[in-house]
Amino acid sequence: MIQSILLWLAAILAAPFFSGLILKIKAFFGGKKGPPILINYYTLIKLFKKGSVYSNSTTIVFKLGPVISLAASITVLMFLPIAGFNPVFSFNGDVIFVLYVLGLGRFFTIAAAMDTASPFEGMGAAREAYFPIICEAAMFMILIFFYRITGELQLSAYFTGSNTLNMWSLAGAPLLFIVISFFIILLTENSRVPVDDPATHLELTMIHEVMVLDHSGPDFALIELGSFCKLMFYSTIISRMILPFESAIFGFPIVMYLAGLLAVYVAVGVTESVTARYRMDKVPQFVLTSFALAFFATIITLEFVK
Amino acid sequence: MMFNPVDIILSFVLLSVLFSFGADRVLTLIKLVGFQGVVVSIIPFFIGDHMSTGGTVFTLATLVIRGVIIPLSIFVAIRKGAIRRVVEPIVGYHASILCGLAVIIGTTYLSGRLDIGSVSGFKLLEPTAIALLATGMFLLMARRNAIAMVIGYIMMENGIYLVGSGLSVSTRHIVEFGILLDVLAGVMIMMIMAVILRNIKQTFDDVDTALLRTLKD
Amino acid sequence: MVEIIILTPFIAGLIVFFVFSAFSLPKSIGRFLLVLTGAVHLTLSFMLWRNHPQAIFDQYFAVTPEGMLSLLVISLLFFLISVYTVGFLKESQIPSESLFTGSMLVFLSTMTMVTLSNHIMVMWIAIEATTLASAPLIYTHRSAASLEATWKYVLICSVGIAMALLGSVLVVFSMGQANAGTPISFSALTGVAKTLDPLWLKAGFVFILVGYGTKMGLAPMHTWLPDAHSEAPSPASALLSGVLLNCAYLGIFKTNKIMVAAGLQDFSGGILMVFGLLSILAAATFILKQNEYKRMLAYSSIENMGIIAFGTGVGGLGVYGAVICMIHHSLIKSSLFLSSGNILLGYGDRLIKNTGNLVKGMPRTFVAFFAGFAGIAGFPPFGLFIGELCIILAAFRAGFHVAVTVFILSLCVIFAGFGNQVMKICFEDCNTAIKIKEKACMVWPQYLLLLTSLILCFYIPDSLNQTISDAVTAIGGGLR
Amino acid sequence: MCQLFSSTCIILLGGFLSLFFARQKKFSKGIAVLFLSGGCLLGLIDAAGKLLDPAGAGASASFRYLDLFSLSFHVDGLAAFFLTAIFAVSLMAAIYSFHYMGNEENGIKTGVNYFFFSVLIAAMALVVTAANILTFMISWEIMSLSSFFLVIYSHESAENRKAGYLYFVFSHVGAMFILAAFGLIYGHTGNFDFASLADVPETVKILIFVFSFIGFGSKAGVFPFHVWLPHAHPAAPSHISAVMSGVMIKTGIYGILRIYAILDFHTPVFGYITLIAGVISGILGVVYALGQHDIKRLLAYHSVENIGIILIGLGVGMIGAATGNPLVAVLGFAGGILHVLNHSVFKSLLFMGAGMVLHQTGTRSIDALGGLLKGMKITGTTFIMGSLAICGLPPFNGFVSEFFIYMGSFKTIALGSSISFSMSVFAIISLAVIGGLALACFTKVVGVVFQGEPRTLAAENVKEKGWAMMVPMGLLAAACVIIGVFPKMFIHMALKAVQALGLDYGRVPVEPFGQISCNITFAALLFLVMALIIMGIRSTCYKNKTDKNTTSGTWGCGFSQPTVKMQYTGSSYAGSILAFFSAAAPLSEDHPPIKGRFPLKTHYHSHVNDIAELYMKNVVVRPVFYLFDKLRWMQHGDIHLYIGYILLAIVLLLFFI
Repeated sequence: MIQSILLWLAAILAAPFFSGLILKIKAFFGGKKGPPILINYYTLIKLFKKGSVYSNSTTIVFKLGPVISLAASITVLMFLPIAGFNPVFSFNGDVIFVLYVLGLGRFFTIAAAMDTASPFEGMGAAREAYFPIICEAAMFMILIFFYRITGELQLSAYFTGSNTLNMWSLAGAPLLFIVISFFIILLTENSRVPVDDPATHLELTMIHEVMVLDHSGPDFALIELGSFCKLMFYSTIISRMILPFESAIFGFPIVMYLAGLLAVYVAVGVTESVTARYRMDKVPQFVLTSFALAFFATIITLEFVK
Repeated sequence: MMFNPVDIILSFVLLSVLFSFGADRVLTLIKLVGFQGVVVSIIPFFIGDHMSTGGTVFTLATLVIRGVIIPLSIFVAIRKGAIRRVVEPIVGYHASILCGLAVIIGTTYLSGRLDIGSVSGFKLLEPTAIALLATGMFLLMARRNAIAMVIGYIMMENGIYLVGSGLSVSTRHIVEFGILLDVLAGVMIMMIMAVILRNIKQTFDDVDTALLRTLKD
Repeated sequence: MVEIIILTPFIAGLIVFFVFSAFSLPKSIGRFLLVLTGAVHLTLSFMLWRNHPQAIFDQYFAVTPEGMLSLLVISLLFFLISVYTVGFLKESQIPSESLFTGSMLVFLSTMTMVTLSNHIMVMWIAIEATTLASAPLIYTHRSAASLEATWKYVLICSVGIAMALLGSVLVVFSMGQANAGTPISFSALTGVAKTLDPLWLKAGFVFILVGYGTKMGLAPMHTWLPDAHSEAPSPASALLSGVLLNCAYLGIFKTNKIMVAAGLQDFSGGILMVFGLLSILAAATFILKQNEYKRMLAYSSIENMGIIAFGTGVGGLGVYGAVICMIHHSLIKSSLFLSSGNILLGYGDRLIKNTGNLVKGMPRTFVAFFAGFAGIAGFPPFGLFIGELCIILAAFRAGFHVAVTVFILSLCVIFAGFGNQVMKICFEDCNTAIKIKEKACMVWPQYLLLLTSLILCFYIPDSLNQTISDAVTAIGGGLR
Repeated sequence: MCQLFSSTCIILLGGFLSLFFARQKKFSKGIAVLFLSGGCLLGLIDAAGKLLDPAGAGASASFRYLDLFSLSFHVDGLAAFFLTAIFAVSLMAAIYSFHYMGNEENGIKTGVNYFFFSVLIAAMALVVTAANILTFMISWEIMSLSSFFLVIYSHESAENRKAGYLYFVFSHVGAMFILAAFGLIYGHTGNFDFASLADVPETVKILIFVFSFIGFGSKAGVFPFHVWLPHAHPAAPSHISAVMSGVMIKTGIYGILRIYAILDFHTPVFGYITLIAGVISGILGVVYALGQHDIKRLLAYHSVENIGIILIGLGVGMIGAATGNPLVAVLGFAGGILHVLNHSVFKSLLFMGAGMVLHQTGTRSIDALGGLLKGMKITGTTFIMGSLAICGLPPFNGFVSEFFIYMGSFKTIALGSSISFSMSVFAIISLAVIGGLALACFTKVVGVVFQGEPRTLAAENVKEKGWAMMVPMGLLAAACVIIGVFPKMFIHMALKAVQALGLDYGRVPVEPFGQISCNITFAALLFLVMALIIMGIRSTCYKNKTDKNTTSGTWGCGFSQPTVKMQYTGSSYAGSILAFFSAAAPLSEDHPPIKGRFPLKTHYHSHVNDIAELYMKNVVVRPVFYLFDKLRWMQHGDIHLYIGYILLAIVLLLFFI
């Protein structure tokens, strides 16, 4: 239990670091030196020190938005087995709860954005409301896949101990598809290229960044932290899926885990560097591919797992 | 009995039926219907063995009404409002006569099949009755002149009378009682018709029922 | 002393007609006489119902349960309608009021005669007499249209009735030599039904059905009905649709009784169901896009007659349903016609598109009209609902699945059409100035009629219930 | 039983009195509200008590009716559950109506409205307790009739009249279908009671189910038969919409369940029918909702969606029952039935909020509003809570029932048969999509109506008033949270209702569900704690920083003078998603293009077409009219042919002798 909580805290604290990694990689591809590796921590601290500017249009919801979104992302981390260790909490069906809590976070992010009466933030909100619909479908498809294999409905049953390895042994080939589709979901949910480009300078083309334009100071810090944690959540899952190996050697899982995380973040960074953002009306097709992959995988399991 | 008076008279009636198919004047129709009325009302005297006094009274009354009153009243009605004399056929005369022949053949066939003759013992009774009915119907459907239609109705009544008096020897008095009332009803209808006809005449200055087609959906 | 109840209105009618037309007395006396006769008739029929007296000419007249039922309905309706008529006559100009009042009374007496007659021929004469007595009512307005309506009514009905006469003769003939001397009363015939010659009985039934069916308004012989109902002044239409049709139905009912007793109910029932469905379909056809509300009500009467015939044909619980439908249809439909009379006087137009916003213009009429619509559409708490329910369930029980499907679907179509028109009349915007003010005597009759139907939907006194079940069981109806 | 009847009588009495004293507006309103709420409270206590006591045996009563029939009533778990929902929502609506019903229009109307309102409540109560065909049909039809009068309450406007007419026709046709189903039952059993139909052949049972499904579905608003619903709910006064959408359409669900129970025939076919109907209504309902500009219409379409979710639950349960898997069966049924209660709570809350908005701003058009949250604290907050609940987000009640349905559907996967597998996949994915779309839809409503800046004068500095309108909203919002966080009691209620379905497993095991409810409670509390902690952190960050906190205009990304016209509207918000579903929801736009050097004023109207409505119009109504128009020549007015008809009839008949 203690161990789990420590891991949980560690994950939260490490989240900004890994996000910083992405910036580094992009800088490398751009042939630049790039910001310091701990840039995100500096930013957070600076923001926490600052005060805030509130628009006259905003209401309590605007202040509630960051809180709820951060709370959502750290709550879901509690149910996630980190490095194959038992999660802090776990019960039958917690996956559904996790997905819906993320939805709750999204609701408040969008509401906060709509609160500012800014046309750009409204645009971003509309996109934020649109693409995750398909993501959720894909997520549940993946869930069905996991359920087909494990017959369980909790994250711990998929990612703790040797469960993941068993999954590979049971249905390796389809699981490959799942990994890919999950990566696509990761890109979408965390608004990375090619779905969204946080680094662009034109608000018209943003999704997540434009929604938080008006947040400032600690509120903005909370939002940033929340998005880091969210990214952490998804990449933890992928890292566990790609490196599910178990061993008695002390620290082996942690190493594996870190390696996986590294791989994921590097992959994200590379994708961001080598691809361009899709046109907005192409994005749904991109996201649908993840659904299609998951669906395909699930259908195949009908053959694998009787 | 070869020379059965009833059958002989009835054959005349059948002939009159044919005529009424071909008749183009209302007056002719009136004469015909009067003749038929007289004939059908005297038929009961020849049917059955004995005749109760009540029956006799009924029959005579019927005779008077059918033979005299009804034709006269129609005649008066025509006189009152100078109503056109032609019957304005919907089906042409020749076709009508053919129809008449068809009707007579059909009725003979029908009565042959039903074999009702055995009941009353007269061959022509049933064919004539049915023929009268059919003719009445025909006039009602194929003549535009209101008077002609009324006459068709009367002819139908004659047919029914013939059926009634022919069929039910056993319970004749009751039937005849009914029939008499029917005749009275017929008279009342005549009166109402006369009123209506006069009003039709006033409203449309014609009794061509083609004018009475405004009420529809 | 049954005959008194027939004679009273007859004499009253003659008095009104001749005396008033002879020396012109004030109209109010005639109106008063009308209401008075209605009241007297009502009381008489109640007495008749309470203690069944013997008729003097008992081979011609007898008190049968089905006749008693329709007699009660008739006298109640006539009384209320006569009350309405007083107000109606005040508002509208009728050429010769004495003729109108007189023939209404004579009409009443003839209908009473129908309900009490037990003899085939007398029944036939009575029904014929209703035609004669009601013809002047239709021709009240003296317009070309009313003239045409009267002409069609008299001619078509007379032809039909002639068929009925032929049918009666055939039924009599079906007795043949076997049982000579039995009086030709329905009761006697029902008694000896088994010995009747089935062929002639069937033939007679067919002719009687078509004949009286013409009068009852069964399709395809219904053609006179919408014209007559729409052209007659509203009280007369209420009488025609509420009572006259029942009288014609009574003839069919009694004949069907003989058929059932003779074990031919499959034949007769089948024919009745076919005619019933045809009538409902015809009504649906013309209600769907009807543009005159009185014609619409007339077609709805055709529909309900079809429902009644259908129920009678189905048998079993259906017969009960049919009788219930008969009672409630009379109550509701007459109230609807009276309300339509108010609408006609208020807006001065028959066309639906020239009426509207009744709820604002004539609120009290609106209540009666809309409640009547709900009732006629078969919504509780009006009794027609029970009747239709019973008929449908019975049809399912008897296994006529196709028939009942057609039945239900056409009921839906009729409801859609009827509802559309009623919504237009009641709520559509309209800026016509209402010509009359709603007097109490022009709305309370409707309220009372509807109230009666509402009460009878939930509570039927046992004695009445006894009468109903007697009438029903007579032709093999009942719960099972 | 007598308590139920007495409460019904009190309610009806209230209606009569308010009609009787209609002239004295205030008094009649007051007395009506008093009696209605009192009666509802009594009934609520009774029904809830029946549900909660473990050994609560069903009560029955029967009266002789017209010497031939009998009116019989029976309250079992199912009935008691629905009674609870009915009385609870009606109670709230009655209180709400006290300030909602204005005094300006004439008192008669108000009196009539209260009269039919009371009749509606009573009729609903009788519908769910009716124990034989006759009783059921009578109360059902009275329910339809009274609700029709409530729909055309404001008949001055043409679309309300159209709504009333549509509703009238649909309810009557639906009733006819129900009657046909009952007719089939009666045809085989021969008695009026809802007896078990052991000897009925199974094909007939399926036919009965299909008929009653269509009939009840048209009341509940299942997809192709929902056409009346989005018209009727906006037309009625808001407290009536709350009752209609909250509980009246649920009587359709009740009917389906009741028929299922009395058919006592567990075939997967029923499950498939129900589930597919549910999926279609769910997805299309929310898609159409997304496209609406009228807030009450939008909520009405959400009723279609939630009915879909309920049906998915019931379908899963039926499949489970058919495959003899009690856990799946109970999960599905319990989820569906619990969602009935949940939906009635949050949907009535939302309608009341919309009613408050309508009452204060006078407009229902979403794009005309904005920034109402500043003026309407309570309304806005409760409305947002309701929105979270209807999106099925924790820690609100919508999540609980959806969680059950999810669990049931996932367990269905394990049943093995490939068709049930595909069904469950269908159910799960559609539930996910519905959730996402609902979230999009309600972020739109909340964002455009309650947040941002007022778009028109109507929405500027609006205040909320009328305690009688706010108290029910507060209570309902509280109920949303309570059910969402402590669902144990309510789950037990639902299980009690499931037991009444007679899924021959004897007593339904309560233990696993107790575990589930504990988990939900735990998770919800956990999240709340987290939120509180972070809020604490936030406030510490802001401590003694008040000087640094400033307010200014929204950052316009370079625009120095942003105007309210530049805000994102609801139409544009939903546009891209609707484009994705354009096959099912064709969008018809009216937008004259801008041309010329000095373009004139232009406008943009968009309208999402309901394909069911188009289909009804083109495939059902038109052909019927065509057919009957063709038959109209029959009445041509020519007397000769009329006489010909008579002859024809006779001749034809003579052939059959």
